[in-house]
Amino acid sequence: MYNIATLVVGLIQVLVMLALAPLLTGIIRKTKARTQKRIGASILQPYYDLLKLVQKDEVVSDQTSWIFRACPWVNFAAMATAAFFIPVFLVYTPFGLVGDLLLVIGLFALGRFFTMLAGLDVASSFGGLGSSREMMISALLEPALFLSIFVVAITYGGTNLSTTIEASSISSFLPHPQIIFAAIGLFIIILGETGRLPFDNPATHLELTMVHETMILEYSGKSLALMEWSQSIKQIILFTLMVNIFVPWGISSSILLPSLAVGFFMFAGKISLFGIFVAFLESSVAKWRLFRIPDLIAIAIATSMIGIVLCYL
Amino acid sequence: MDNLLSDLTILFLLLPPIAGAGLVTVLKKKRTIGIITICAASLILIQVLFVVSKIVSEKTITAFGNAFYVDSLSAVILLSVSVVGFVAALYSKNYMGRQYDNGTVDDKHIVRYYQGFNVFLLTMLVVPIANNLGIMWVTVEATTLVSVLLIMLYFKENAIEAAWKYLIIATVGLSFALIGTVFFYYANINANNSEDAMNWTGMVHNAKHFDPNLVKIAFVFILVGFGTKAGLAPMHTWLPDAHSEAPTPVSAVLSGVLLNCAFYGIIRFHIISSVSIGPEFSNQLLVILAVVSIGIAAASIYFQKDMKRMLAYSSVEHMGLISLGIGFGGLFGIYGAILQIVNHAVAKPLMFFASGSVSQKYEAKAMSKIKGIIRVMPVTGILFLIGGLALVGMPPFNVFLSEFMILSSGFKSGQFIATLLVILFLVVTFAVFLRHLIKMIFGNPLSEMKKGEMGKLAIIPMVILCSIVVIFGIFIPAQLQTLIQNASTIISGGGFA
Amino acid sequence: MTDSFTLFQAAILLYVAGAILGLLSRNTSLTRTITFLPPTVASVLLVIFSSSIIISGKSFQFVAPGTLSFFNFEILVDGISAFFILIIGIVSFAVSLYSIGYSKEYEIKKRTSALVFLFNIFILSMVLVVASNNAFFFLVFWELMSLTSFFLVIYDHDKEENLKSGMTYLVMTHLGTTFIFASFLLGYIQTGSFSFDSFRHGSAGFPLLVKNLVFVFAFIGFGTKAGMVPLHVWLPKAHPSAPSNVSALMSAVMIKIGIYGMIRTIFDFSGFGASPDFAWWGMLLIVFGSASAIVGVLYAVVERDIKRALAFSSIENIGIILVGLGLSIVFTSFQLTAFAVLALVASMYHAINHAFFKGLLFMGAGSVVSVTHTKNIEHLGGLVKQMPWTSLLFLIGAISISGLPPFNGFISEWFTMQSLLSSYHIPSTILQISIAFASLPFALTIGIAAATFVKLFAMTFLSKARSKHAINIKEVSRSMILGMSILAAACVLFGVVPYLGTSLISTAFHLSSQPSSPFDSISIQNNSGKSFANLSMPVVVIIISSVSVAIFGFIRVLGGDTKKTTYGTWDCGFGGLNERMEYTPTSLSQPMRAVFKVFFKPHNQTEKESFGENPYLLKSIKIETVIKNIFEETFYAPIISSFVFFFDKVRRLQTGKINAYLLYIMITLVLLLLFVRLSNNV
Amino acid sequence: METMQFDILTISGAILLIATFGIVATRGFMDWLNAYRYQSIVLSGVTAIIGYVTGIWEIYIAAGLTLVIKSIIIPKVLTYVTRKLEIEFKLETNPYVSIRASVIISALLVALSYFLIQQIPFKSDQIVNVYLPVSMAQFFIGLFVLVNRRTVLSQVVGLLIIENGLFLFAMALTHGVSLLIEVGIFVDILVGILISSILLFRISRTFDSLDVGKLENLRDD
Repeated sequence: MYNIATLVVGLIQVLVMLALAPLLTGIIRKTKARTQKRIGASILQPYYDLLKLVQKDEVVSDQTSWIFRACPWVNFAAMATAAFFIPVFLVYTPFGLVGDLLLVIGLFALGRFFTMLAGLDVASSFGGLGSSREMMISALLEPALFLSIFVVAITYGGTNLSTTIEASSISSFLPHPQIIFAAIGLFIIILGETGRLPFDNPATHLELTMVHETMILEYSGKSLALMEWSQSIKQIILFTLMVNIFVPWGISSSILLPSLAVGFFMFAGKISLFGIFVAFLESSVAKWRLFRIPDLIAIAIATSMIGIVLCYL
Repeated sequence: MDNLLSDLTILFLLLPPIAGAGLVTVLKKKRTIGIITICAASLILIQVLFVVSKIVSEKTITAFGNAFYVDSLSAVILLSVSVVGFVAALYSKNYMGRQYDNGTVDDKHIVRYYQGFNVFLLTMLVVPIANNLGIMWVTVEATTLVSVLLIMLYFKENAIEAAWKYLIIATVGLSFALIGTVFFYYANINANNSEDAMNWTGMVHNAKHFDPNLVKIAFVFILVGFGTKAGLAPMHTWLPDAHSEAPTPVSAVLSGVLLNCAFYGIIRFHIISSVSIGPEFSNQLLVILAVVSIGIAAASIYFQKDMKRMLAYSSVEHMGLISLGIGFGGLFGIYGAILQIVNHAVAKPLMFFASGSVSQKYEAKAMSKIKGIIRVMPVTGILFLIGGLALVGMPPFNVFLSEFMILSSGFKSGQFIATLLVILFLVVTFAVFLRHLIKMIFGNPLSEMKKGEMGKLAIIPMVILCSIVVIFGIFIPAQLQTLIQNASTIISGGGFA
Repeated sequence: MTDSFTLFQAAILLYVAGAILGLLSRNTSLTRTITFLPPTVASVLLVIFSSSIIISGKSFQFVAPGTLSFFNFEILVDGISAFFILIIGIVSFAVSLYSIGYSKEYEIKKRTSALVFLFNIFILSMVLVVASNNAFFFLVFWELMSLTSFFLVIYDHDKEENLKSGMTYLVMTHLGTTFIFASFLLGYIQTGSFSFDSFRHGSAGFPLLVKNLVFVFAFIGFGTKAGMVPLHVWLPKAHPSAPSNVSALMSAVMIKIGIYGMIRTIFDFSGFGASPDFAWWGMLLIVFGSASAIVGVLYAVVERDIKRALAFSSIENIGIILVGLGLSIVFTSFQLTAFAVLALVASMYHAINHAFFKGLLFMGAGSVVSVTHTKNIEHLGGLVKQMPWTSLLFLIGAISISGLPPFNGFISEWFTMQSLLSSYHIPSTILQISIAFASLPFALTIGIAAATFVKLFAMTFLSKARSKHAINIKEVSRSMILGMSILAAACVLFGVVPYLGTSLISTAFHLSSQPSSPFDSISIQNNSGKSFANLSMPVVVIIISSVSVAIFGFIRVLGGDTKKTTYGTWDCGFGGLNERMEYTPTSLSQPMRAVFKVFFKPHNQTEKESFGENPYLLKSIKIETVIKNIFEETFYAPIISSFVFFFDKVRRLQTGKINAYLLYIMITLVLLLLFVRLSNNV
Repeated sequence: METMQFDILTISGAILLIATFGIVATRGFMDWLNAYRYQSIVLSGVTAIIGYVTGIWEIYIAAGLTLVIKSIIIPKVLTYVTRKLEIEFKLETNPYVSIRASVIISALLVALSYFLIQQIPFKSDQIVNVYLPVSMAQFFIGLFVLVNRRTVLSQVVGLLIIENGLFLFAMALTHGVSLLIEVGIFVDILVGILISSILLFRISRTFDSLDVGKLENLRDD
């Protein structure tokens, strides 16, 4: 497996993730706009935004420290590194020997850690508000996420994503009913992790409702671009995990070009469909009250626990 | 020739306190009589060290026919009496001087004090070496009478009350002890031994032929009798009163060694009874009283307001521990108990001296009025702290070793319930005792106080005791180890090493 | 042998010398440096000593007979002891350096001599506890360790509160000691000796009941020292009260000695073996470990006192260590050796990690407290600009303890999670499911821990100063920064090169080692021989750094050179944004309090002061949100009050009436006589 | 001869018990002293009987000593002390248990002592046989007096009863242990009485009362 070809394919997978991340955001936004009977911006709009932002001058608060300035870079580095360990259209990645799903979660947490610090660094009550809420949500999401990973890992034999996705692509999930529960759990968690409704409204700027946006409120220019981009990378990583673990259809199991091409298009299709599905869902629910969010997470935990019990029975 | 030497040995042991008392009566000068007493006490100490070294090599000394009989067990008691007597004499000089200066006592009192002190020492020296158990009883009774006089030296209400209670309760208790003694004697004659029937040696030799029922009843009387004097609960009630109201050096002697002397009586009869009917019976009784004592002491310390009273309860606890060790038996238990006798004799006077200095400095005995000792008198404070930690069995101080051995033997002998109860009580004691102690030692004094110790003569005795406390925690001299070893063999092996 | 002996002796003598030097010292800054020199050097010697023992694999034994009749002074430093001595050595090295600068604060108030003396003896006693090979001396040094640390806890004895904390600590630890004592006694009864050697050889032959009892007693006893819930109450009181360098030692090292004792007893003295009979031991550890983890972190996240929050976090981390240890026991009892090794590595890795980052964090907190003179983070903020080094080092500690890559906390938590996942190998459904459920509190703990340290770091170092305590302060002295840097470096090193830790642990504990070179991936196999999980931190770090460089270049190329303007934080156009509008620690953790209100029972305490009689004319009103301490109120308080009730009954015996006293004697006599009479049945 | 000897012993024992009861049943201090004196005289008689039965001449000395010390010196000392006292104390007004009940309890205590020592082997030694329970009963009665009475003086009397029991006990069991110890015990008692007299003075002077109820400062509750 250790040859240049796999390494190249592995790197291409990473680049695909980084490159397609804003596109996924664009697709979701477009879909949401259409469901709301708006035409909406182009699905390429996130790219224009990024391009525009990196060229702009920055305004930095005089209260902030180096933490605030380091945060976007740390965030992006963490998310981009996480992308290395995800098989996208090939069932394995050469980087599977470097890190596993738990590392991916760790990297996400690192990014979030710095985001929360940056939110508090600006000394405004907005940042504090966001960090405070994020503290609660992330702390609760962690066990839910771990439990659903637990189900996946013991069903498919590993937290090494190459192993997991290979195993899931071979067997269907019919002999593993627990996987359905894990999928439900993971889906709820992904909504939370990516800051989607009903956890958080990514489109709002109303202090009553926003969580993630408040923490990056002070960012501008390049920093904001990095923050936005890394957020969308996180999103595509999670979506990819979702589709590749639970619906691994069409994923390429060899590095032959035709099967890779099929794999890529299947991946693009699945992830777009998933994005559209999420967008539809977002359009049909309202944001939940902050203190009802734990209930939602509890549902995720409960389904994962049922999954665990099913694993062993 | 040999006999003469032994006679002289014993004579020189008893002469200094007699001479001391005599000289004090004759001279009556405040300065000199203190020094005379110190000299007498140090002569006793030297002579005892000589006796002890002889005992270590020869195991027994018999003198004046059969009247005096010293073995390793007696030597342990003698040693503790002489050491504590010596440091108490040293401490008295300073303490009584200060009491005189602040007008608590006058010249007459001081003379009476030193007379009493010498006689007190004399009586306690005779207790462990008397072969005749009747004489032993008489001297124990005599210690009561002398110490009553010493306690009521002050004519304060509380002192008189304490003296009265002590007198009545101890006398009643000791009359039981006499009954027990006479019962044993009767058992001895009944077993057809009229030769030296009242002597310990005679009894032990013949003990196998004693009537078991008689021995049981007799031992109950002995236990209640000497137990009263030794402060075993529930006969301990006089103890906190008497020990807290006596002049501090006397408290130290009362608590440190007089209790040991009384317990020595129990041990002697325990040996006889063990030889006669096996150790189970007396062990059982000893363990019961021990557990009650330790429990009551633990519970009583919590509400104490008076420093010296608290220390007195701690003595009850320690006597309980000694009794427990003897009761559990086995090499560890008995060795631990004897070590506990020694350790108690060192640690308790240290605490009493320190508390005496502290209450002179603060002019109070109530613990609520004493704060920040370590700020006001750092040396005394540290000594007080070390003594307190030793008392509650904190390593690396000496009492830990003996408690460790006693509790080990408890498990070894299978008495789990008793041992676990005692461990619980010890933890409680630890908590409540240290709670009081730490509140006194640390923090800030309630009012501005001048920093300063109570003088060298007050510190030196404490330093002596404290160094023993620390050293014995991890190292015991080989001679003493042999002595204690022999003494435990006497207890477990039927009276002879 | 002789070399190690010389090293060991030299280290001990240096500590003693340091103690004595401390006693003799006077208050100049030169002597301050000199007095902390011996422990610094001694710690280095310890590090060399222990690593030579670990590397050579030969244990060091030494017996000095005869100071006491029945107990020999025995020393045995095998791999396990050496591992813990290594922890002591590294941390105390850093802390000793730190103390040079830190103890300056105590010079102003009083002489430092007692501090230096106790500090040295404290470290020495910890070393000797770990090295002891005889139950008696183990207990002696154990209590010496408790005692010296107790004195250090009440070092500031002006405050009544510190005395109380110290008492709680002393009593709890003494209670723990009695359990340890009981555990050893059981070994003594069985083997007739107090030497650990005889325990070691004889323990396999103990009856099962005795084995279980030995374990349970040791578990309670050592658990108390380790700060395990519900025996943890002393820890959050004692650790914050002590001077910060001592807090660092206590939290980083001393509670690990409890873990050491547990490991020693379980694997050496309790006759533990690969039999399902012992699986419940592991489950017990897992249950209490999880409880400690979650309880510790829940209290930590709402805490406002920086040192106390760290102390609670120690409870949490001890919980994580215990979970790993418990898993290892469960795996061993089902003969799943590979996973037992994994779990033990996880647990020990976390032990050493916790020593590093908790030492670092306590020192950081100490630096903050020493310049601001407050432990309450409500009054802090904005220190990052005035104390750049301290804040950087504290941040490293915070990231490490939150278990975030690429620092060391992540590695041990990764191992622990993998051990939890490996539970599917256990051939018992009920255990599988319970361990899986145990991972819920575990994961929750990690999540909340990150929140805790976001709060601690941000509220201390970021945003604006919230009181005058945090204004006009200076960075701490160089020796303090050096001390912290050592541990920070260790945190980074053990995170980036986990090979260091794993090989250290597997050599010390004689385990089958996994990776053979630093760049090898740590790998765990699943049933079908495929890789279950892999981790290769050096490569991860390479990826992270290359990604960072690449993205920096990419953005630069894409966006060109742009300007940065500094301007005030956005204030919605109202202006006058000040520190009173910031989020405070209490408000930051408000959602957590609300979510876990069942546990915290938060309520407001209101103090009103009014003008005269009229309750409506208020002069001042103070509202404070407080949480209930359920352990103290529902567990300890009833026990204590029942004891006091009993004491109260007993003291009524001492009525002062001589008649009553005589009656007691009479009753005793008659009862005993009746006992004799009736037991004879003539 | 045997039976007659036994009768004499029994009768003397009974007389002694009755004399002891006399102390229990009286209330004034002077009455106690008189009762005590009678008891002591009976005791010395009993001692003489023991001497007669055993034929050991030293016991006659002991009997004489008893007569002198217990029925003359000690009452004299106590009378002297009480005259010196400046306060009113004459009657024991409120014992914990009333006089009537006290007598009944004393009777019970006599029964108890017979019960308790049944197991002791007597070896047909009639002296022991008869006097052992009697002395035990004295013992318990003395203790009961101590427990029951509330004045300092009556406690001294209780102590004296115990001492008398002790004396009888020692005589009966050992037929005179040895003169040396006997004398030692006598001296002890004498000194004890002296010291308690001193204490009596002190108490009456310090507390203006002889009520032990005043002596309750030192306590824990």
